[in-house]
Amino acid sequence: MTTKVLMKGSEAIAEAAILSGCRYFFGYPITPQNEIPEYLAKHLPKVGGTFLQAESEISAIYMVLGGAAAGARVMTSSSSPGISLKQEGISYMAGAETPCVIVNIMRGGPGLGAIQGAQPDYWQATRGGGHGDYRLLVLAPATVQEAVDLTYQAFDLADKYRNPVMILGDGILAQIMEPVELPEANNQLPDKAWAVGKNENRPRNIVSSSYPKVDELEKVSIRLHERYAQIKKNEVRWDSYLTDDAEYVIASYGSAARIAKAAIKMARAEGIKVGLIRPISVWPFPTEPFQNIVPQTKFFLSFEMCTGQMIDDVRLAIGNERPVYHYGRLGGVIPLPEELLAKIKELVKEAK
Amino acid sequence: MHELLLAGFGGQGVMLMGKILAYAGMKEEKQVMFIPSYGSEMRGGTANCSVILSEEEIDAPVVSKPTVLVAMNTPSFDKFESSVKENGIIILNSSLITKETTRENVKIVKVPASDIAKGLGNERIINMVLLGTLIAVTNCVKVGSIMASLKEILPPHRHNLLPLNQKAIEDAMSLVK
Amino acid sequence: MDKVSSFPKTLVDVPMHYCPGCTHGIIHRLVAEVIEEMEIAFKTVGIASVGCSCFCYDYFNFDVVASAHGRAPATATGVKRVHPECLVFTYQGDGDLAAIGTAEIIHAAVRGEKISVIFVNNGIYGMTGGQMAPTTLPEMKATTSPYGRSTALTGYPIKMTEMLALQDGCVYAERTKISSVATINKTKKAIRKSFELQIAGKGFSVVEILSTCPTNWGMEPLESIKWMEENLETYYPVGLIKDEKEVK
Amino acid sequence: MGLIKIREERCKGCTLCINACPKKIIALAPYVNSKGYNPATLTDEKACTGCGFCYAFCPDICIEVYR
Repeated sequence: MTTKVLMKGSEAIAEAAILSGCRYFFGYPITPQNEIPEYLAKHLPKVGGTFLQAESEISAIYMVLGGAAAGARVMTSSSSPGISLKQEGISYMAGAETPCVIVNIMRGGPGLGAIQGAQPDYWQATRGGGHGDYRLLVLAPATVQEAVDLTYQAFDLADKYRNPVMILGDGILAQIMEPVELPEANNQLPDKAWAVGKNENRPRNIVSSSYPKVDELEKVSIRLHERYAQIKKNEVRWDSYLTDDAEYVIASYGSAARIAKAAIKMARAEGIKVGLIRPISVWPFPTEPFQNIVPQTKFFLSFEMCTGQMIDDVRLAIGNERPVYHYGRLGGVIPLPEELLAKIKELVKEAK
Repeated sequence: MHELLLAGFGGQGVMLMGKILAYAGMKEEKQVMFIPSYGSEMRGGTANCSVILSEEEIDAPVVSKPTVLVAMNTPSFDKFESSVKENGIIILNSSLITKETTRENVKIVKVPASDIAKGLGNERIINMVLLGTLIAVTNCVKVGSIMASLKEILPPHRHNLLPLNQKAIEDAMSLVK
Repeated sequence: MDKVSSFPKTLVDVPMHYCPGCTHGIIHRLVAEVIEEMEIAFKTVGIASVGCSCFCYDYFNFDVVASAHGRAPATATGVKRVHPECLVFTYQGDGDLAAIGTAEIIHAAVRGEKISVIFVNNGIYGMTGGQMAPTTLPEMKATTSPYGRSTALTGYPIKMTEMLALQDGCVYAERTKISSVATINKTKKAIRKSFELQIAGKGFSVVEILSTCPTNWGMEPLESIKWMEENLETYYPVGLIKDEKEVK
Repeated sequence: MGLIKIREERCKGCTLCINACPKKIIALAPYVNSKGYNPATLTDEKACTGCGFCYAFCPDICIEVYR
């Protein structure tokens, strides 16, 4: 039996990375995710790994590219403005088909914004983020336990699809402490015949996103998109809460989904039949559960800590079949369950 | 469900107090969550954290209306007094907070925590004094779980402080009873 | 008669895309020959950057990672940290290393990153079409300094190798040029020394090679070599800048 | 006593080898290769010492040296 330990979300992510076989971390400080690099600076050397603080986020992501190209399990983490700086390298990594795990602990924006937890980077994360026609596999944990489990799996997924995987959290997830069960250490890392390094008996390996010939690049793009189709087929993750008889459905992910759950309990106590669909993989987006629930649903409410970004995906999923509303607080203000309850009641009243 | 808000100024051991409570709750197989407040400034100003102890799954990672407020200094009291749930409890460090509450529907527990800590020879253990008061008033966790948690959380070179911490907690508890 | 010099095995036998008279080809060959002579191709990883030399991965017959503009030293860091037993070098031009990649190169030197840097300096952006580089000389014409580089407007040429040599983590820095058989041989020796220092576990080293850009300078290849010696070299004197013996 | 062989298809006619040759026995051919360059050719086989200067200076590495 595994015992539970009380861990901060950010530290739990860092520990899960180590357990998953990650031995290299390159990063640059930014609040509210500093506990991830701090934890790894302390613990990676103990397992023969390397923690290196780069001179910038840009440099850090290219160190990740180098480490990944060399065949290692590599991670970086940052928060919104830092992730923006990393986008150039993330695009290169997607193009060069190099696996890595990128943690984005979102904060309020735009610009320097504020360090409190928010969800304003959904578009950036789910639409690729950088230049070029690519996607990241994006996982959005809501609890510390889920952060552990998804980070642990993220490295396998990155290797499986040779694509960067993003863990999309927020300041709340990174800062709260909850009991977690840690998985067992993974000692069987996959062979990477395509990686660079010592090479006695194989042809040279080139890791590059440079394809100067248009027909060649078109082929690569098609191959990447076939892979994204595989990811869409295999890796859609979501959870639901009280949807069986729901007449109103809230769409919410990450920390916001927990607040939604509390509001749903309050609403149910008042006899309002409201449920929750919580995307865990925000890319690929769980389209089906939304489509399937349309017949019984009067309206959808996308509850996000931003002005409404995931709402686009909800609309894409259900078409014009039902109204889709949004509620959220901005700038790092944490919405309270009572506020959401009030919004639900207001919309229910209008719907009648 | 206990939703605790612990507030003081940096250096009063607010965060440690919260972590011990969460840890003790976990030992008792309760659902627990520790929520620190974090600001741009690393030091100074008020420090506060929330702890949720529950028999059921914890949903929202936010405590807007605490069932119990532990206020270690006047600014904390001023800031959070009004947020306490109806029929909730405010435990205040009466060595530093001399004003009276304006709330009518809360229970006030006054503890001269700074003076008790001074009397025990170490001003830094006011958090333990208030922790003792808190568990005596609310029964949110058992004192045994607190002591076991303290031992695990404190680094070994601080274990010499365990007896003093225990005494602070027990003295505070006996004052309530 | 015996064949005494021919195409090195450490290069792929394909035509290079460089303009006629561009010395990148010579420098590629020198790097490849040193690797062949040291018998280390099996453990060499080159890092390509962006600029005319970004396609060097087509020519070097060993593992290569292509990085982005200016980021080669960071990518080299990632590779070297995972495979410390490998010879890792970056191949960068002056537009790449001295402008967009200034932070990456300086901090690789600061960390004493155990990599070698082949820095080809011709004072201009080649691939993008002859724009002004930070290394462009005062009054020198480029497509973005059509009246000649104005120091009042854009400042002065940057001396990267001197700056790198100042860092404690840098064990060896030398500037050479491609202008004669003698200077070509000197350049090869410098590359070899840099690689040997890395294999010996010493720190960061850089070989800056003054080169030409006949196309964007608007000159015949021979004329451009003369121009390089009479102009570029006066600003960037060749010679040893920091020797490993100076490192305590 | 030496010899050079020039892969004329690879030559871009940059003339760097012509300048490097101490015997001045390399010149551009009057004809062009498939790329359209006048390639370098050896004009006096007997005079070649196989010194390799042309090889050293050839950016397209299209010269083989025999001695």
